[in-house]
Amino acid sequence: MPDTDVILQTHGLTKAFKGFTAVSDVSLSVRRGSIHALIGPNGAGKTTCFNLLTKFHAPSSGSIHFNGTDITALRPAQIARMGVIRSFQISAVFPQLTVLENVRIALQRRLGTAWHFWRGKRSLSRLDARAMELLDAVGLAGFAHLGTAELAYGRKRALELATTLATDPELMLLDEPTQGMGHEDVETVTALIKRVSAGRTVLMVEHNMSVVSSIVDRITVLQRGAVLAEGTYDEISRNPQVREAYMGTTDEPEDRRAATAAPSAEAS
Amino acid sequence: MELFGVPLPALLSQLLLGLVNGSFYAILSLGLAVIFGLLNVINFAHGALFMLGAVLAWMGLNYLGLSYWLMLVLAPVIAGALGVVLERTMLRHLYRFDHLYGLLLTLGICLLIEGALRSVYGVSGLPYPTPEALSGVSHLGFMVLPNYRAWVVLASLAVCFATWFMIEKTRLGAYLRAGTENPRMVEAFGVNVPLLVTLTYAFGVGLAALAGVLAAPVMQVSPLMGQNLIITVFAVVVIGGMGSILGSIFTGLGLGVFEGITKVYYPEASATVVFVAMVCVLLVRPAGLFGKEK
Amino acid sequence: DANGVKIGVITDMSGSYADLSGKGSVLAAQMAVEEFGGKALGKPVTVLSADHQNKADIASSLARRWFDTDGVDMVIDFPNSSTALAVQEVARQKQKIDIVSTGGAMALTNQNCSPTGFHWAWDTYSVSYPLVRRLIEQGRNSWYYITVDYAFGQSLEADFRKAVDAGGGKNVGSTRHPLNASDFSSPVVAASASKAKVVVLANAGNDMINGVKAAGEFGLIKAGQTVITPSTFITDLKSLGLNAAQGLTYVDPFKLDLDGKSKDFVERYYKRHKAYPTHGQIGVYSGVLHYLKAVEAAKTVEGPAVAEKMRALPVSDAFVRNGKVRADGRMVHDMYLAQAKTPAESKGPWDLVKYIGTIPGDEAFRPLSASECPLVKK
Amino acid sequence: MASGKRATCAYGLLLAALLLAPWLGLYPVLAMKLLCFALFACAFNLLLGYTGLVSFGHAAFFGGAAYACGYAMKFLQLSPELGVLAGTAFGALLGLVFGALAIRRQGIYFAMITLALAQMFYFFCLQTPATGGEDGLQAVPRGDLFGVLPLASDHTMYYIVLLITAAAFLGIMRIVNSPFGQILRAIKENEPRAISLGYDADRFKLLAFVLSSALAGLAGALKTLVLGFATLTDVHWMMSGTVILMTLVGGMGTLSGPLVGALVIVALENKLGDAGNALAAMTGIGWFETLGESVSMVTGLIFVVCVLTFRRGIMGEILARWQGRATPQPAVPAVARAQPGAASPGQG
Amino acid sequence: MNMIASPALELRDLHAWYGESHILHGVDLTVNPGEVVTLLGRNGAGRTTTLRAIMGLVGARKGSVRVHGQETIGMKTHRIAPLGLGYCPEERAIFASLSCEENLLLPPQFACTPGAVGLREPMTLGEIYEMFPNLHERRKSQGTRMSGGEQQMLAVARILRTGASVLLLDEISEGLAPVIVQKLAKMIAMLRNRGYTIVMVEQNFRFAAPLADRFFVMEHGRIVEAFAAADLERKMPTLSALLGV
Ligand SMILES: Nc1ncnc2c1ncn2[C@@H]1O[C@H](COP(=O)(O)OP(=O)(O)OP(=O)(O)O)[C@@H](O)[C@H]1O
Ligand SMILES: Nc1ncnc2c1ncn2[C@@H]1O[C@H](COP(=O)(O)OP(=O)(O)OP(=O)(O)O)[C@@H](O)[C@H]1O
Ligand SMILES: [Mg+2]
Ligand SMILES: [Mg+2]
Repeated sequence: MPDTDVILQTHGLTKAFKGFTAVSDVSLSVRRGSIHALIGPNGAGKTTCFNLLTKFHAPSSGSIHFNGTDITALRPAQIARMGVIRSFQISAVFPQLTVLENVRIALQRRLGTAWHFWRGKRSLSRLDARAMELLDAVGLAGFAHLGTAELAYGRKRALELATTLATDPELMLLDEPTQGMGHEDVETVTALIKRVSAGRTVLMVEHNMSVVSSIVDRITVLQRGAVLAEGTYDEISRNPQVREAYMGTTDEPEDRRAATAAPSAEAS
Repeated sequence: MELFGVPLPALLSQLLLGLVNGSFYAILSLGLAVIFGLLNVINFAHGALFMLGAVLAWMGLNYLGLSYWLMLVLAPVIAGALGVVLERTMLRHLYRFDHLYGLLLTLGICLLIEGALRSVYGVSGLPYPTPEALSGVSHLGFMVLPNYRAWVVLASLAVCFATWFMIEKTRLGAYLRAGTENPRMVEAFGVNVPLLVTLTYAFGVGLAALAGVLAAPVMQVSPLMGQNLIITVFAVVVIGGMGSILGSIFTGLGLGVFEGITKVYYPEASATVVFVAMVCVLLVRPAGLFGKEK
Repeated sequence: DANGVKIGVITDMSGSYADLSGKGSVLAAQMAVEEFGGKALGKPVTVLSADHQNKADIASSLARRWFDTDGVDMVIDFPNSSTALAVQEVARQKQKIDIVSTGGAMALTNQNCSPTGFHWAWDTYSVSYPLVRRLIEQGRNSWYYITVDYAFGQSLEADFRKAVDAGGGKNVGSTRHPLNASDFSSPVVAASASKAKVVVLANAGNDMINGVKAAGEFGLIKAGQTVITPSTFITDLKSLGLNAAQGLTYVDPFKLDLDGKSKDFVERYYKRHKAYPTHGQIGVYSGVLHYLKAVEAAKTVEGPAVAEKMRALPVSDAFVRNGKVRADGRMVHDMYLAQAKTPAESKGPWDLVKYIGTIPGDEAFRPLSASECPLVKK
Repeated sequence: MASGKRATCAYGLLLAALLLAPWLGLYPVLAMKLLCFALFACAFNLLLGYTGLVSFGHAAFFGGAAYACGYAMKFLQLSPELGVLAGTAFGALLGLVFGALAIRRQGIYFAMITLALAQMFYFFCLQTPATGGEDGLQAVPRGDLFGVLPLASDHTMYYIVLLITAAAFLGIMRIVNSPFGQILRAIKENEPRAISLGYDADRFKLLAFVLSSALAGLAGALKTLVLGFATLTDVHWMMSGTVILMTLVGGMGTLSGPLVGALVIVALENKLGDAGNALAAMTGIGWFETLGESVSMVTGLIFVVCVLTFRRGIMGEILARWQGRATPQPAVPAVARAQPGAASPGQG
Repeated sequence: MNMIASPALELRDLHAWYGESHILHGVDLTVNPGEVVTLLGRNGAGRTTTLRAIMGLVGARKGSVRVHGQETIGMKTHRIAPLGLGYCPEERAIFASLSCEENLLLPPQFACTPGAVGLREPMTLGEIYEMFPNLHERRKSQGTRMSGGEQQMLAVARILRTGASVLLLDEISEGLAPVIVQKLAKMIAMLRNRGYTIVMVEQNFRFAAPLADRFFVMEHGRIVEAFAAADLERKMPTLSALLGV
């Protein structure tokens, strides 16, 4: 396949923490415009992978290419400015700011005045319209002026998504976007992800197999830090190794539901 | 024989003297490291407690006629008891908050202890004689070394090693290390972690007081004696890597020697050399020489 | 003034100089007032006191407020040179009298001299030059310095070096150490290795004390080296203990047993303070007494007029006999070559010093001809 | 601050009071000193309250600038405005150096590194001849502002200082509410998230640090101009401790807290003796007379009491009452004790 | 063991809070000695919190928790375990700075005083290594350098050494390869045969189903369903409604 189709490519990505290898020799390639999922048992190294891709951790070895350029040496914020924006496994918002301000923080970057310490706050109000649009898209328009700390967990995740969208990322990295949500919310967010993925690429970690099976184009399975398998949902769910390591060895018709219930989403 | 323009004996003798200083650094930074490790508190009062140890030794001798050797045991115990009180009544209430508050509280305690002793004993200091048994000098060929200073090095090495052994090699030490990582879980195993925390603080404080007694015969016993030492010791702790036991011991001794070398070649810088070393280390290893990254 | 003459003692009550000035200075001022009869110009004399915490800003704002709103006419003591210089500036602006007793900075009567500012007990010149001359005469002609590494120590060492050069002696080396160093073994070992006949501890306070202790520990004096501690107060000897201090040589501005008057003062002072007066403290006494005499003579408390009388009148009291105040504000008086006694020689807890010579005032202080004070070059 | 009207009102009243102060018998030099320290505390609080960084080395900027200003005016014969500018620039420069070294570490590590750096600077000031060592840099002339307006009069000086501090205070308010300030708040609340949105947190913090040190420098330079000297006290670590105390007492992270804190602490340093004497006279207990000699003990006591009982500080408490906020929201403690295991940065 | 004197564990109207948030709203639960029970429920139902509340690891708790008849609600955390409780937390809590063996030796053994109910002869290191040969192999390696499965075994083995008779196991099968899960299942069965009382929290119904004597289902901080293993078949529809199993 032509190189331009690959938006993100890693070669031999490895991360060792004091001798413990959390990610080992992962070579990943994410196609432009696709929704790509990273799955695997707890502690498989999914979040660590995200941390490496966004340079929150420095890789022990290996390289990362984004749009053909080597970004292995860049700082996290630089990577973000190139259009790779991540969300966090545990909801990451700015709790003491209002909902609107949360989104505005993300929008502010394009204004180019982030360093202007002499300018008034009012100069930011022209971002409000766009911020409201985004909030509307995730169904939070009614909460715009509420303190973020007061939001319910599911709404915080929605807000996080809106904030991520506000930066207009080319590649979105979502770490368990539906974790901690009720059934209805899961469906809404799944639909939302599907909707916003138009024109972008999404790489997501997800334990919820119904979400994975419904929107994901391609799946990479990690186990003990290494790639175990890669393919479409159907390929993956038939792969005996994956079934042994992750989805379980139960009978065919049950496996989806079992997988849905099995792994706890609770992080450490 | 000369080395870079300095006669070798002079260099050797300064190195040896540096080691004596390093011993004090090592005990003090060890105490700080132990306290920081388990309580996450930077004990700003450490210098004041060091001074308290020395003053206690003086009080013991002058009011009760207690010998140096007795005070070497008693002073740390008394200071440790004070540590228990401080931890139980004050520090304990701050663990929930930012670590900064521990630093500020102990700074306040430091000012209180120093102020109180100053109003009683003034500042010009109290004389404390070298204990009889250690008063002579040894001729080492390249220098005369007062026996007392040799004793300081030996005693502090012994104390440091014993502490290291206790923390790295014993059951109690395992509780301590586990408690640093996850105190609640250790408690769930049935270990009385709050008590452990109290005792750890008391132990760290006791170490400071012990250093104080060791220092009494060589430094003037005065309420201000800890004030300037402590910030240097902070730098030692930062260089060693905060909370690292072995790091604080080696860095303490090493920096003492390093300072000794500086005194030979460029004495003007001897006050700042520790801080310069700190900056250099931080540039290369932000977590300190023996520290763990985040 | 309606409320009579007010004298303010600005001193260090809680810091490093508290023992050699502090409350003892306040007492000395009160004793001077009592001796003067408690009244000047027919009105009562009051003594105020305050702690400057060794901070120049506190000392100067205190002095300012005292001058401006509390009607204080004169301020005295200042053990710390930065506070002394800061207050001298304020006093100059307000045309009030300031007398520095415990502090020793040369600048006070040199480039920073003031028409209403006086320097009473000692200064760094007076404890170095005369001493060098005496010792070189005795054949102690090679000198080594252990110097605290800031202005005070540096200028002290420089003074000594010049004096040694002038007297035909030899400077064989020096070691610098930081302020409030806890360890003096290295400089002392270096000094011992230098085999110099005289080792000067060009430092003060706790540094000096720790230096002396180390010198004793490493056997300098036993090996025949003369250890000089220029800035020695009697409280330093007390806290060192004679075991460590014995044989120290220095210049003392005050001879405790000069005559009956001095002895009597010391005795009365001891009864009230439980300690002998340092030369800084008795300097406060002497300064206050002289000031009051000048006020009486001038028949006013106006600073310039009083200052003129202070310069005109001779100084004579329990502290000094034949003192005189020079144009630059320096009070010139005899100084004494002193040595710490051995424990065997000492007959009481405060019997610490023996005097081994007298340095006439004119020889003790820097000649006016060398002064940079603008008041002199008229 | 939500209750904007009331706050504006309060600040207006404060300004009016300050404008009239010299005519109401407030001693101008003391008032000026107070303003300088208030500015210093505000500068410190800009860093602490809005980035959560605790610098234990701010004395270096304050004192360094005080020396720089004094040196420029006394030895280079610069005019006051240039002297103050030189001081401010020096503070900023020193801040850049310190910040670049320290900003990579956080919390208590940051505090200790800044402390050690400041101590290094202290020894430098002690040893270099330019500062006059223990004597300090004395008799710095006030000079003529812009070469025309003589500042010798305390009243003229007072209004100039008031003008500058008020402007600086407004500046701080502006910084806090600027687009930059918004990013700072975001970084303080959730640094990994801010980074993931493309903001180089370290650089933002560094700029905040430099701004804070420049303002601390401004305060130090003004102090030299007002009092006419700069001494080692200004660079001693206790000065850093004092400014922390001011902020702590006043209320961290509140705009007005440092003003109140500075007032309390300066008054304490200057008036404790009087207060002690008054108490002694009132109660007849002679012990109170010695209070004036125990400033450092009283300071220590305030530290202990503040930390143990009212961590929000005076203004923090008042504001909390006003706004009826139920949940305490201390400025610094972003988190309680770090949960073990949850420390991986990706999950902040 | 201790005859029917009193239940091994008895919760009455247990409430628990994390800071401001009220998580448990009156949990009632009785576990008899020698029984294996399983707490089921969706994510966030409060099962972990129930176990933590038993150990006194929550912010605040109210109600009654009796261990072998002894009320513990007012006790400090470190006094609870010696009554014979062993808690294996969800996150395993293996200590990074300790080696495998040090981890194993970490929890103090409770003095098996004659009168003490609820305690049993602690397992020796030898017995444990016999049961988990993997641990013996890796006994010198750093705690966190072991694989997830090994860590999980270590976490369970660790509490067996103390002499506790009531084991609280939180999601021990979580994130483990099925092979290891099967091993753990065997281990639980064996412990049951040895007379241990076990409270398991499980998402993995398939793992828990064959092991437990009784099941409890939690929702929103309450027990909403309780039934014995015999009723399992009959209850399946309810369960799938409650859990989506
Ligand atoms: N900062 C760190 N230091 C040491 N080990 C770490 C660190 N961060 C993660 N690990 C370890 O790396 C492994 C992989 O963790 P990671 O968070 O990537 O798992 P995950 O696949 O995201 O799991 P989950 O599904 O539970 O979120 C785990 O064993 C974890 O303990
Ligand atoms: N430390 C905490 N502080 C505040 N809330 C918490 C804390 N721990 C858990 N909670 C909340 O308590 C509720 C119950 O959590 P608990 O961990 O008991 O659930 P669980 O049934 O064990 O689910 P899981 O499958 O996620 O393990 C959840 O809503 C969770 O968000
Ligand atoms: Mg994860
Ligand atoms: Mg759980």
